[in-house]
Amino acid sequence: MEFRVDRQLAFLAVVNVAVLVAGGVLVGASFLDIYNLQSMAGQVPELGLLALGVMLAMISGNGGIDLSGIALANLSGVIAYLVLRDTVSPDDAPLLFSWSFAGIALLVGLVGGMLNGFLISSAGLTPIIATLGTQLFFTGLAIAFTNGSALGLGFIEPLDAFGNTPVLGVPLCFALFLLIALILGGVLRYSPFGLRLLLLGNNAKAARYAGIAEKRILFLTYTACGVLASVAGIVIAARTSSVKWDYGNSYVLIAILIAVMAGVRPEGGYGRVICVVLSATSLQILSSLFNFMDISNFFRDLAWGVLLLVFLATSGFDAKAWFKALRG
Amino acid sequence: MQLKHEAGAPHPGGETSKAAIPYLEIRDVQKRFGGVRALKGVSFSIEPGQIYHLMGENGCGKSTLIKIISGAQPADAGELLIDGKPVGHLTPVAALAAGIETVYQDFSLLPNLSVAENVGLTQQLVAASGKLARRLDLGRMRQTAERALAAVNLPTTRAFLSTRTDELPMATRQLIAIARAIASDARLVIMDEPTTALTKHEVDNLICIVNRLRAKGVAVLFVTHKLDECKSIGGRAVIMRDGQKVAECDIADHTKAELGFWMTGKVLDEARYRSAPKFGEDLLVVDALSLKDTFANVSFSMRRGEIVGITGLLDSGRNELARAIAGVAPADTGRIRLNGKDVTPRKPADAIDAGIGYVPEDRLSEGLFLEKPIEENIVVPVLDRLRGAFGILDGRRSRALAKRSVEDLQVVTPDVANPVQSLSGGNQQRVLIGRWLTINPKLLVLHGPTVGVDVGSKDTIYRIIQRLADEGMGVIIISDDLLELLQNCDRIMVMRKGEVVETFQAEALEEEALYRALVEETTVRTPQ
Amino acid sequence: MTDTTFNGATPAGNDKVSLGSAWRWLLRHPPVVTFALIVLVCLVVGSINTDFWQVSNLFDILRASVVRGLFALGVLVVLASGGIDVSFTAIAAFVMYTVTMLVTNLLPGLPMPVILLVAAAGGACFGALNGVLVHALRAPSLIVTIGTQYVIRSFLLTFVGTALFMNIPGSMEAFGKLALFTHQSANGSISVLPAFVLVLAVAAAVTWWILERTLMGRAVYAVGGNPGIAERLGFNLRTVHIFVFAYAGLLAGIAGIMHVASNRLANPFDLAGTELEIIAAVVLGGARITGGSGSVIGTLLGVVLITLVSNVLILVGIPSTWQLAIIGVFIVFAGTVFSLRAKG
Amino acid sequence: EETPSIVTVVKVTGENWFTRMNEGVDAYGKENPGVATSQVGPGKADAAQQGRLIEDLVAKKVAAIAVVPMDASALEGVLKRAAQRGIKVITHEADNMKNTLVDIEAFDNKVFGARFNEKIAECMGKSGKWTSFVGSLGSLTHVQWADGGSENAQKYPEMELVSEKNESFNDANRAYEKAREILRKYPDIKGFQGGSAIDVIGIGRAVEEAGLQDKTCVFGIGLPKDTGSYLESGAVDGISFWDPKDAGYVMNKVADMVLKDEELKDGMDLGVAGYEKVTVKKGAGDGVIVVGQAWVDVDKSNYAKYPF
Ligand SMILES: Nc1ncnc2c1ncn2[C@@H]1O[C@H](COP(=O)(O)OP(=O)(O)OP(=O)(O)O)[C@@H](O)[C@H]1O
Ligand SMILES: Nc1ncnc2c1ncn2[C@@H]1O[C@H](COP(=O)(O)OP(=O)(O)OP(=O)(O)O)[C@@H](O)[C@H]1O
Ligand SMILES: [Mg+2]
Ligand SMILES: [Mg+2]
Repeated sequence: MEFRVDRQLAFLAVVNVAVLVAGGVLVGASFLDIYNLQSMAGQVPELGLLALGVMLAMISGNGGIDLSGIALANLSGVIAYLVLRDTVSPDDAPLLFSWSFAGIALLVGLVGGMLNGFLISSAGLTPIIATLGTQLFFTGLAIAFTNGSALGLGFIEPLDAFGNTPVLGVPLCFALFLLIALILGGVLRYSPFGLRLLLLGNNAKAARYAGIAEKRILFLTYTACGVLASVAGIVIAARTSSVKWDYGNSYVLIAILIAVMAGVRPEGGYGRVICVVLSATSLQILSSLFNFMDISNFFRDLAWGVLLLVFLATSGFDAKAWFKALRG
Repeated sequence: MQLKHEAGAPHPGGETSKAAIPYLEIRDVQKRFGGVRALKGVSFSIEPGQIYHLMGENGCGKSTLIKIISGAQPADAGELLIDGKPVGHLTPVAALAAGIETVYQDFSLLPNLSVAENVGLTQQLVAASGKLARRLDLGRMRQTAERALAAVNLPTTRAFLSTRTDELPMATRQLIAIARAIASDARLVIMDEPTTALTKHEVDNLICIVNRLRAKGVAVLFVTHKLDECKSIGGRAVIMRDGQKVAECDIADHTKAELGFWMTGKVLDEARYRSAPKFGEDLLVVDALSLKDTFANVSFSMRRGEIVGITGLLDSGRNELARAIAGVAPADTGRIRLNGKDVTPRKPADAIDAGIGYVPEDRLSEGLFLEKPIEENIVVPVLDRLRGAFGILDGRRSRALAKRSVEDLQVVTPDVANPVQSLSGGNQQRVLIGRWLTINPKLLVLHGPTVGVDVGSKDTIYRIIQRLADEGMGVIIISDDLLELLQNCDRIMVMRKGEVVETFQAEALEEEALYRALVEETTVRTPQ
Repeated sequence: MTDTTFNGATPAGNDKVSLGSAWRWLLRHPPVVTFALIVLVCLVVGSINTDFWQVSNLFDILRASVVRGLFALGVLVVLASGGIDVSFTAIAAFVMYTVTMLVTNLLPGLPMPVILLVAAAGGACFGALNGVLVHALRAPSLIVTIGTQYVIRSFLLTFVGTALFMNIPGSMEAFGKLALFTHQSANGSISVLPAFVLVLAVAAAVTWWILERTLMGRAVYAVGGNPGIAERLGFNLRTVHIFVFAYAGLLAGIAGIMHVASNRLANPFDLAGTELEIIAAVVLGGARITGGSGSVIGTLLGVVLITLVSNVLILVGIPSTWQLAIIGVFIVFAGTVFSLRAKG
Repeated sequence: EETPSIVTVVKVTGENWFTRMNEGVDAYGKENPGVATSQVGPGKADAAQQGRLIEDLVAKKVAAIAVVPMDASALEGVLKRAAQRGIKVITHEADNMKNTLVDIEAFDNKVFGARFNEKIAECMGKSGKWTSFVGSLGSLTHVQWADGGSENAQKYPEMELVSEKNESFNDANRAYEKAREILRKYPDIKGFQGGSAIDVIGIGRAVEEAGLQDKTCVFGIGLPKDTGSYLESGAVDGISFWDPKDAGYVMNKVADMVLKDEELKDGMDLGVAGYEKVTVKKGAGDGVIVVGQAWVDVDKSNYAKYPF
């Protein structure tokens, strides 16, 4: 089970480099300076984590998808802040505040993910319906708890450092994202759980017949999606110093875009973490490039849509066979 | 006996080609799926009012041929002529419009539509020549449905007409599919194994229907494995082997042995694989196992080293019984004891923990992870045992285990990292058996172990089964293939309507007797 | 013979009216669950605040159901065929903005029926594009329509315009104001039932007729039930795919015009983000997200339920901030009930 | 040396309000070749997208950023980093913002709110029920206007504030539905104070449909062209606004001054109507707040004079 470089991976790596080079040529050296690289890296985790969640859900098959990710991310931040607002003073004990913030947010993510997992694995809801319902529910709770307004955290040193400060040149939140990706990749590849999840997504019936505990795996998978969402929630809170119910309301779709671009199969059974990471970074670099070039944001969305359709069209496309045919 | 009739050679059984133009003529039709040449150039003609039996081993291309005739799949090469005129690319609607009606092997009923719609809709679709922007004539649809249902002795009440078909039992669905085929003015009715789900009585009724159709000048094309049934219906036999037509003859003129020879290219070796069984202590005790609406009060026991066969019609409960023993669809009541311990499984994992391996009926949809490596397909039940440091999978051990399994079962593959879909049917089946051998099972349940597997592979698989039994494993074989049961088992249980009605000692049992027990309405002998 | 087979035909076979069979009947008729929920909400709200039983309230719910209802009927047809569409709001926004702009700038006197026709045709074209893509790319329609949603909306905003459009054509404004029924309450305030609710009524009737009385309708359900078998039986999958998405697009185009006419302004940013709520309404009405089922009446009830929940909370003193959470709970509840149906 | 660039970041691209603001931004750039001015904004009113946009501007290292925040608190972090990178940060409509050098307010928001209320009070005869709308509770200025209004209303004991600060989420249709709910719950309501620029449009429509043009008093912020038909019918009685073009111009002017290290003095003249004599006071953070008197009142008689 050694590291494989497949077509998708090679392609995404090329795209990353190509966009970086294009940036260097079109914008100038400032696009490639360390500050911008760090700035772009810092922006990746929020979406990257949500996309990892979408990937897990998609891998599990049966139309798996998690529409509730960003809603749960926001809810985690909101609840963590509301709980701590009156109990821990961020000015007196910033470190305690930050850690408890993260802890509570993770707990909310865990519970939210377990709710999704329960609905899908035991109550037997289709993932779309379950996560659609919980998306509205989580968002609704966040609105209800905050009356719809943003809550400012103020400047909390450790949290802010986590969101924005590079350590050894790498933004902490990006490092965390990479660490999580690494662990997730390892779990998918080298653990019985991961292998079972991939097999389950490939053929649910065969998996059940082979003794794979379908319910348990689905439950754990969606729970993991919830936890990933709450980590995204922590990153968001750290980077914006605030929590709000509708932060990133366009993220649901972009996370799906990242996953599909990464070659995750929407029908289940296949997906690679490294591809999702590269897909997220290439999208971020492209997005930053557009911003540097003052290209309208509407146009950027247009590009995303076209990109998604193009990836769908070419994913079934077999380059090798094509070349073979070309050569005769 | 030597092979007399090569492909393309003039068929036996005398003259059939008359001066008249046949209704349907198939000329040199070819079809390939990836690397498989399913049809290698098949020609024959269908005359009005004639009955044909398309015969051949699993995978020889029968279903593919009828899919091409009915427009469900295009041929790669060759020609179809209807009334002497070439029809070019035949779509399902065009085939229906030309009077070709098909009863598919899987019935092809729309699960969420009503009985009336399933029976009466196609006629309207054909009348509109496939155009969908047409009004639906509800009255006519009902009339059509009522008439067709009455012809197959199904009720025509309003309640029944409006039932969804996925709420009906198998036999009823089969009859509905037949009703649909005869609902409109067909000129050729194709039936792909229409009797597997039917009782003797219903089969007799079907034969009446077929005779009526024939009298009206309608041609009927059966696809079937049941030689006795074919003989009792009569008509012409079209025999295929390995994608080619090898013979065509009047079915009455030839013995079963001859037909069998043409189908397999070998003298049918009916010799038993089973010899000198050595039974050990008691292994399995099934005690009053019941599942609502499917089977009731099934009890039997077997010993180590014993091979037990179970057979019955499609909804006799044999499939569900197998699934209950494997924990896939647990029974409501009753007990299963293995080595004296109660192991009644609630889910497949329970059965696996107890040492029961289950090779399911449909290897593609229930057994294999087609795009995944052979290795993963084999080691899946023992992943937990392959953990190394930090709970990480030990790749080397896993690979070694898969390789050993592949060698042991003679799976032909260069690398266990290849996806299992790169294997042929017989090899895929051996991978599945290999999967269960990794858990060192005490009991192996094989559900249709050689469906879609050719003769050579069958032989290998049978030898493996015998070896496993000799090593002290208990084996249960659930199968339609009576010969397979007779060749391999020590005992054969026949199920009807959810009950085990007879149990035979396989040794010296006649296939004829077994067949009669299978389709008989009532029990004549008491179980042994 | 007939008798024996018939016994086999009804496996459950117990005709006694028990709690179990009532439950089963309920599960087979999902709109009943929806209707029960509506009645429940009405009774609870009405008993807490008698103001609920006002004609004006009824009018408001009907008025607010129109655009949602039109969307939902389109979604129903797509869901019934086994697909899913999230691009209809983008189509509606595109059509409503472009048509309003074109009519104002080029043909200010265009009568309303022609405007509706143009909008319907435009929406149908976009929808057909969806259908072609879904069929050709053989990818899940959810993901395809996410793509087209992005393309359509951002094309609108990049190349057509972004500014709020206040001066809508006279014919549209007049149509929006046209009253079907006017009610004067005791305190003198007037409530109006706008005539455009008739558009929803007509659309519902037409959709019902297509689904229940044409071959296309049966084809939609057939494809939703099992596309492989439907194709084998002679139903043309491509025709069905293109039809369902085009029909959803057509209704979306009309819904866009209704939105403008009733709001008296065309805002290209409008309607975005409401698609999941609409899908939720259809699912609440008993359509399975996996296809092959769903009814017009159920869909309308689902729309009414969602509208009701978003309109009446203030009357019972629940802050409207709880609206979304409550809809979410309803969906999870309905989803659970319907998944029981699938199992039982 | 390159000309320093001042980038104005708005809440969302394409809305009439910010399109008008763009005119001011461009105008300043044209008049002052020494700086390059431009305006950007997210395609969707999403605080996350606005934050990302600014993030990239900081990486790009523009000279100055002038922001109209979607959600002030969500931008504190990124604007702090901008400052650390030596970028001058100017804000508008965010007087609680900490990480800004200068926040520009067209006027004192409390006073502005009180002015609305005064007009409503006069119109409704200083008695009866009234309510207020805000775009969202997160929009600081909207909340300040609503609060300014309610403080002013305390002068009139007969006036009763009901169901205050309804959120329209900057959506005319939401505002309409909220207004209908309120009309239903309080059929005798007389006054509406709008917060976001489209609130009066929605309220006006609800009032018109209920036939209550003459029985209600609707005042609020709004743009003349958008609100025209409702002013005409009397459903909306008056609107006030500050010209976003001037605000855009002033933001860039102040940014330019900061870049040139010029001092911002109390009472100075920024050369635009309404900002001739600005007040400079201390802000929430280290920066200052510059306040003008740039409001414009409009009613049925004079709305046609304004082309936007
Ligand atoms: N869709 C397909 N893709 C790839 N191979 C196929 C496909 N359909 C059939 N085949 C292959 O074509 C060959 C002929 O299959 P076919 O189904 O016609 O056999 P059959 O004679 O009907 O067998 P059975 O008695 O088992 O029904 C087999 O090798 C089968 O595996
Ligand atoms: N239903 C199917 N779908 C896809 N591929 C199939 C299918 N059936 C067979 N194949 C492919 O066709 C090839 C040949 O299959 P086939 O079953 O005819 O082999 P075979 O020569 O009969 O081998 P064996 O003796 O092992 O049964 C295999 O590579 C297999 O992957
Ligand atoms: Mg077959
Ligand atoms: Mg084979």
